[in-house]
Amino acid sequence: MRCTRRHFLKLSAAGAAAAALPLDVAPVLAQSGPVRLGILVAKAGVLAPVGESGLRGVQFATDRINGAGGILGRKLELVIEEESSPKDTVERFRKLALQHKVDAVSGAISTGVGLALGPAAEEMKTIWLSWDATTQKGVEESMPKPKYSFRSTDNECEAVMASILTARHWKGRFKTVAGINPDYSYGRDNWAAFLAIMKKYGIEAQVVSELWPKLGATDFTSHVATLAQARPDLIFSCFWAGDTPIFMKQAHAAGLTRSTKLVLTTGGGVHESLKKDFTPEGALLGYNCFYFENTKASALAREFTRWHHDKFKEWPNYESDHGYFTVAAFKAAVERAARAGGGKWPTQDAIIQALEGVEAESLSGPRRYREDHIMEATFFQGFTTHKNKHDFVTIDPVESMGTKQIQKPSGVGLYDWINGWKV
Amino acid sequence: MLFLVAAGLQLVFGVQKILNLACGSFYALGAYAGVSAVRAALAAGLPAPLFFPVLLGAGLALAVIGPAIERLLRPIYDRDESFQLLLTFALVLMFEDVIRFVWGTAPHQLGNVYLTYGQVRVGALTVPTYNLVVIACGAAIAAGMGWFLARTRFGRIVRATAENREMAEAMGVDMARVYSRVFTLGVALGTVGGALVIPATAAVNEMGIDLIVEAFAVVVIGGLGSMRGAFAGALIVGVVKAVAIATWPEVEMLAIYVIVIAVLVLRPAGLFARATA
Amino acid sequence: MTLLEAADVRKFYGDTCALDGVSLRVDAGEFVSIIGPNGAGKTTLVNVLTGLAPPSSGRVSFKGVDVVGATPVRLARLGMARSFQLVTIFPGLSVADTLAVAALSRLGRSARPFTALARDAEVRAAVEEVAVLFGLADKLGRLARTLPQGDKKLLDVASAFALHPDVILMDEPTSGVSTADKTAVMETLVQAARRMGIRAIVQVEHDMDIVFGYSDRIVALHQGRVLADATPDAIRADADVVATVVGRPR
Amino acid sequence: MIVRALGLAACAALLLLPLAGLPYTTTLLLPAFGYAIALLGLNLLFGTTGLLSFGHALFVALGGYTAAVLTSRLGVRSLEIVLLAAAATAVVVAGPVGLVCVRYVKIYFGMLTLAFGMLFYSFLYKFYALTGGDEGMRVLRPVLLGRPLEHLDTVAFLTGPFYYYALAVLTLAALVMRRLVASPLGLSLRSIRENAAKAESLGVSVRRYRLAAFVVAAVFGAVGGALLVVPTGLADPLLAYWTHSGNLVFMLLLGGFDHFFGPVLGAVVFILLQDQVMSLTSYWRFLFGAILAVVVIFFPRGLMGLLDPRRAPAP
Repeated sequence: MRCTRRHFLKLSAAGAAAAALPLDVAPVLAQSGPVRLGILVAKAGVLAPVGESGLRGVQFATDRINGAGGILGRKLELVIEEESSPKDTVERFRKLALQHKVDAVSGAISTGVGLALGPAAEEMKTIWLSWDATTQKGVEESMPKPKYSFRSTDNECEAVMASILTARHWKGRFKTVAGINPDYSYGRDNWAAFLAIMKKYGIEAQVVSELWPKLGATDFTSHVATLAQARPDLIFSCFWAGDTPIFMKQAHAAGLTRSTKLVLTTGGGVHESLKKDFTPEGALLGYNCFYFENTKASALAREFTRWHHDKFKEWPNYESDHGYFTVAAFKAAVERAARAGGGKWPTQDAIIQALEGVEAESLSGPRRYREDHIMEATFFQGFTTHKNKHDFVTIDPVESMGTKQIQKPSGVGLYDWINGWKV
Repeated sequence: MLFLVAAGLQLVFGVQKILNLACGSFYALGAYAGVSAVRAALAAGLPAPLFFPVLLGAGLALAVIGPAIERLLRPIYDRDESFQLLLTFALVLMFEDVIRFVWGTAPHQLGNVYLTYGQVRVGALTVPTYNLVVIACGAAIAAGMGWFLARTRFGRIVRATAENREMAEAMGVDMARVYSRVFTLGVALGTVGGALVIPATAAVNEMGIDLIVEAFAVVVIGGLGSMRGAFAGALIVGVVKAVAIATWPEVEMLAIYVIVIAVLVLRPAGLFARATA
Repeated sequence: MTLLEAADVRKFYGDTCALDGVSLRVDAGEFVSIIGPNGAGKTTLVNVLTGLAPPSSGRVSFKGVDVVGATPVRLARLGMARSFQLVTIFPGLSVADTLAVAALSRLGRSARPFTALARDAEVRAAVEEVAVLFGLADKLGRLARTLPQGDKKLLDVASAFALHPDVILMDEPTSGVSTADKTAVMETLVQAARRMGIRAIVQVEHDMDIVFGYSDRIVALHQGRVLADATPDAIRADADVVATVVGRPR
Repeated sequence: MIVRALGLAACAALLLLPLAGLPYTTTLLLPAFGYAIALLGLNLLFGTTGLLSFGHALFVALGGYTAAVLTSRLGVRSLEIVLLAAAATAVVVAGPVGLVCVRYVKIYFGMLTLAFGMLFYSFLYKFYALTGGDEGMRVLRPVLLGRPLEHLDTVAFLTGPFYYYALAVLTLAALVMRRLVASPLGLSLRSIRENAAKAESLGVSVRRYRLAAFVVAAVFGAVGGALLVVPTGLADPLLAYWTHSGNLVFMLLLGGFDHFFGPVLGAVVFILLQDQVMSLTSYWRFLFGAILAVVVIFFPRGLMGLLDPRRAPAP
C-alpha cells in the first residue's frame, strides 16, 4: 500500500479527530479505502442458478468499473454473503451493515426475503438495491415510503406485457384458457394480472383449469394429464426455474404443445434448457428485461454476452442484467451526487437522493430508478423459433416494451391502473 | 419411481431398523449420474435407443457408495434410533453440497431421449412409451425383489435377519456382510430410481430434500418394513396427488399429510404391515 | 377376606390359547405360589391380573372392584404392585430416584411440576425405609445399571414394595439369583413384606424348595388350565401334579 | 469446578457483550436466545422424556406467527402479551396434536411429529390470505414492559433493551425448566424415558405425563419462536419446514442433550459457527453435515459431554 505524505497527514488528522470525537473516525477512514458493496446471492435451492447469474452481472460490472479506475478513484470491493431463508438473510444483511460496514448492499431474489430485507434496510440505514425481490403488498403496507431500499420492477410486468401481446396477436383465436403457475405470490400475481387484462380487452375466455404446482417441482405428470383432459386453447405459465423445461418436456410428450397456444412469461430465465426437441415454435416466450441475442443490442451488451459465453460456456439471462444495473446505478448516483457536491465523496443521504431518478446504461439499454425507488427497464418477449444456430429456441421477432407502458405508475393500484387503460 | 425409493427405504428399515433420511439424496445422486452417463455415452457415439441400459447401469454403478456409507453408520447400530435418524440427516446435508459441488446449481437434463421410444395413445391421453417402460421396469423390480426375498438363499437370510437378528446371528449369519449388502441394495433402489426418472424431468439440487417427505409418506401409509406396503403406498400417494390436482389443486400437499396422519393414528403399523408382535 | 379374584379367565394370542378358563382367589394374609412348566401360562396370568394384558374373557376383581381392562396405573393406585421376570429397572436412574418414583406415586405427588424433589422429607424417609429393608441403603446414589445383578433384582422388587401395596405379584423373584443366595433373597422379601404390612403375596416360581418352603397355597398351571389349587402338603401328595409340574421332589 | 467457572464467565460475557461495541455479534446472539428457549423445551422431550421430535419447528413457527398476527394485524405491540399469547396458542395446538403423538414412541413419534410439522408448513404456505403464504407476515417492533422506546433506532433497540429482555426471558425459562426437571414430574418423565413399562407398573401414567412434556415443550418452542422473529421482523413458512426441525435437533445434540445447559450452549455455538462458516464457504451445509456426523458418532453427549465428562456416557 502506498503511503504518501498527504495520506499520512490525513491519517494524523483523523487520529486527532479520533481523540476528540471517537464516533467520527469510521466515516473518515472509510472514505479513503475501497468502496465496499455487499452482495446477497442465493447459492442453494431453486434460486441458486438465478443467484449465480446475478452475481456474474455484478462481477462483470465490478471488473469494468475497477478497470476504468473505480468510482471517483476508489476501487469497488465486493463482500459476498448468501441469500437463504428470510431470517438468515436478514442476519447476513446485518453482518454486511454492522460488521463489514458496506456502503450499500445489492442482491436478493426471493420475494419473502425481500419483504424482510426492506424494513431491515430502513432499520440498518443501509442502501439496498434489490435484484429481483419485489413485492407489492408487504412493502407498500409496512413501508409506504422507503428511504434506503430500491426495488426491482413489479412482479407482474412480464404478465402485463405478455397479456398485451396475447390480446394483440391471438384475440378471437382462443376460447378456453388454463393456467399453470408456481404456487406462491409471484405465480398468483401474474395469473391474476393476466385474467384482469384479458377481461379489459374484452376477451371472454373461459378458465378450464388452474394449477398450482410447488415451486421447483420436478414431476408434472398429473398436471399434464389434467391439462390434457381440460383441452384449453391457451396455456399461461410464469414458470422461470428448472420447472419450465420439465413441464414443457412432459407437456410435449403428452401431445399438449402441438395445437395449444403457450404463453410463457418468464421462461427465458432458463432459455438454454428449452430445447427445440420439446419446445414448439410460435409460443410466446418472455425474457424479462434482457435478451441475449437482441439484434439491436448495444456494444456493452455484446461485450458482456461474449465475456459470459467465453467464461461460462453459457448464454446469459436477465438476472445478470439486474445485478449489473444495481452496480452501475450505484456508481452513477455517487458520481452524480459528487458533481452536485463539488467533487467530494458524497454522504449517504446525497447518494440516496442521487439514486432517485438516476439513469444508467444497463446491458439492455438505459434503465433508471423512479423517484419512488422502483426500477424502470425494458422487457423483451417474442414468439419462439427453431431457426437459429442453437439447440434451444430463441424468439423472432423480438418485441420490447418499457416499464412506462407495462408497469403501474407510482401510487396507483394495479387493477385500478389496468381498468383505466384505453383499449 | 417413488416406489423404488420407498422400497429401498423399506428394505433398509426392515432389516437394519434404520430409517434412512438420505434415501432422497441417493435418488438425486442417481438422477445426476444418469444425466452425466447418458450424455457421455451419446457423445461417444452410442445410438440413442440404447440410453436405457446406460441409465440402469449408471444407477447400479453408483450403488458402490453403499458399502462405504454403511460403514459410516455401523458404529451406531446399537444406539437409539434417534441417533441413526440424525446421522442420516447429516448425510442429507452433505450430499446436497456434494451434488452442488460436482454438478453445479443449474438444472441438468437430457433433451430428446425421453421420446426416443415414441408415444402411445391410452384412451384420450398420449403417453410417452418411456413412461410405460419405466412402469414396467418398476413392476419388474418389485417382482424381482419379491422373488429374491422369497426364493434365494440370501433373500431368506435377509428375511430371517429382519425377523430376529439375534436368532440369525446365532445361526451363523455374518451380520456385517448382510447389513452391508442390504444397505447397498437399498442405495441401488434409490439411485436406479433417480436415474430412470431423469429422461422425463431434469435433475435439480433440491430434488432429494423434496422427495424424502413424499417417500416417508409412502412408507408410513404402506407400513414400515413392508415391500407390498411400499408398492401400495406409492400407488396411493400417486393417485391422491393426481385426483387432488384434477379436482382441488389447492389441497394437493395438505391431502398427503392428512392421509399420513390418519394412517398413523388409525393403523400405526401401516395398511400393509405384517402382524408382528 | 378376598383381595384378588379371577374367574374363568381366558386369554388368546391370535389362535393360541394361553389361558383357558383359569379361576383363582387370593385372600388376605396368604402367600400363593403359581407353578407350572414353561408355557403353562404363568406369566400371562400375572400380566392379566396386573392389567398389562386384558383378558379375552372372564372377570378379575381386586378388593371387590371389577378391574378387567384397568391399566397398571389404576391397579397401582388401588394397591397392587408387581415385579418382572426379567430384571426391569430404570438403568439411568439412581437407586434413590428409582424408589422415589414409587414413593411419589404412592403419595400422589408424581405430577407436581415445581416442588423441589430433593427437599421432600416424606419421600426421602419412604425411600430410606425401603432401601434399608432391602440392604440398598449404602447404594442410594448409584445408577441402577451399575449395580451387581443381585442388587438389580432386589431393586426391581424393592421399587414395587415402595408402593406399599396390599398385594404384590412377583414373577420369579429369584430368577437369575444364584442357588446359594435364593433363600437370603426370599427372607429379605418376606421380612420386608411383613414390616410394610403387605397383605398378600403372589409369586411365580420354579425353585420347588422355595415354593414349598414359603407358600400357604400352591396353584399349579398346565396348558393354560388350573391343574391343582391346594396347600403344599396336598400338592406334594398329588402324584399327578408332581409328575407333570413339580418333577421328582428332592 | 471448571465447568462452573466457565459457566460464570460465560454469563458475565453475555451480560457485558452489548457494552463491548460489537453490535453485529450482539444481534447475532438474539436468535441464539430464542433457539435456546425452544431447545430447552425440545430437550424436555428428548433428554428427559426420551421422545425425539422431528416437528418441533411447528411450535417455533407457531410462536413466530402469533407474534406476527398480534403485532402487524391486531395492533398488539406489548411483548409480554405476545409471549403469553404464544404460550397459550402452543397449549391449544399441542394439546390435540400431543394427544395423538404421545401414543407412539421412537421412530413413529418422530415421523408423526414430522408429518404435523409439514401439515402446518403446508397450511402456512397454502392459506396465503390468512398467513401471507410464501412471503410470510411482518413482525413489528414490540413494546417492552409498556415502554415504546421509539427514540432508539433498531440496532440500538436490538442490542440494548431487547437483548437484555431476551436474556431475561431465557434466564427465566432456564430457571423454570431447571425447577421442572428437578421436580417430581421431572423424575416421573425420566422414569418414563428409562423404562415406560416399569414406570407404568409403579403407577406413573405414561401417556398423561408424556402429553404434559409435549405441551410444555411446545410452550417453550412457541415462546422461543416469538422471540426469534422479532430481530428478523418477519415470520415465514420455512420456520415450520422439516429441515428446520432437523436443525433444532442438530443444535441440541451439538450442545449435549443430557446436560441441563446443553441446549443453550448448542444454540449459541450453532449460530456463531453458522455465521463464520457461511461467510467462509458456500458449501457450509457439507461442513455442518460432517460436524453433525462426527458429533453423532464420536461425541453423542455433545460439547457439554466434553466439558463435563463426569457421568458415564449413556448407552
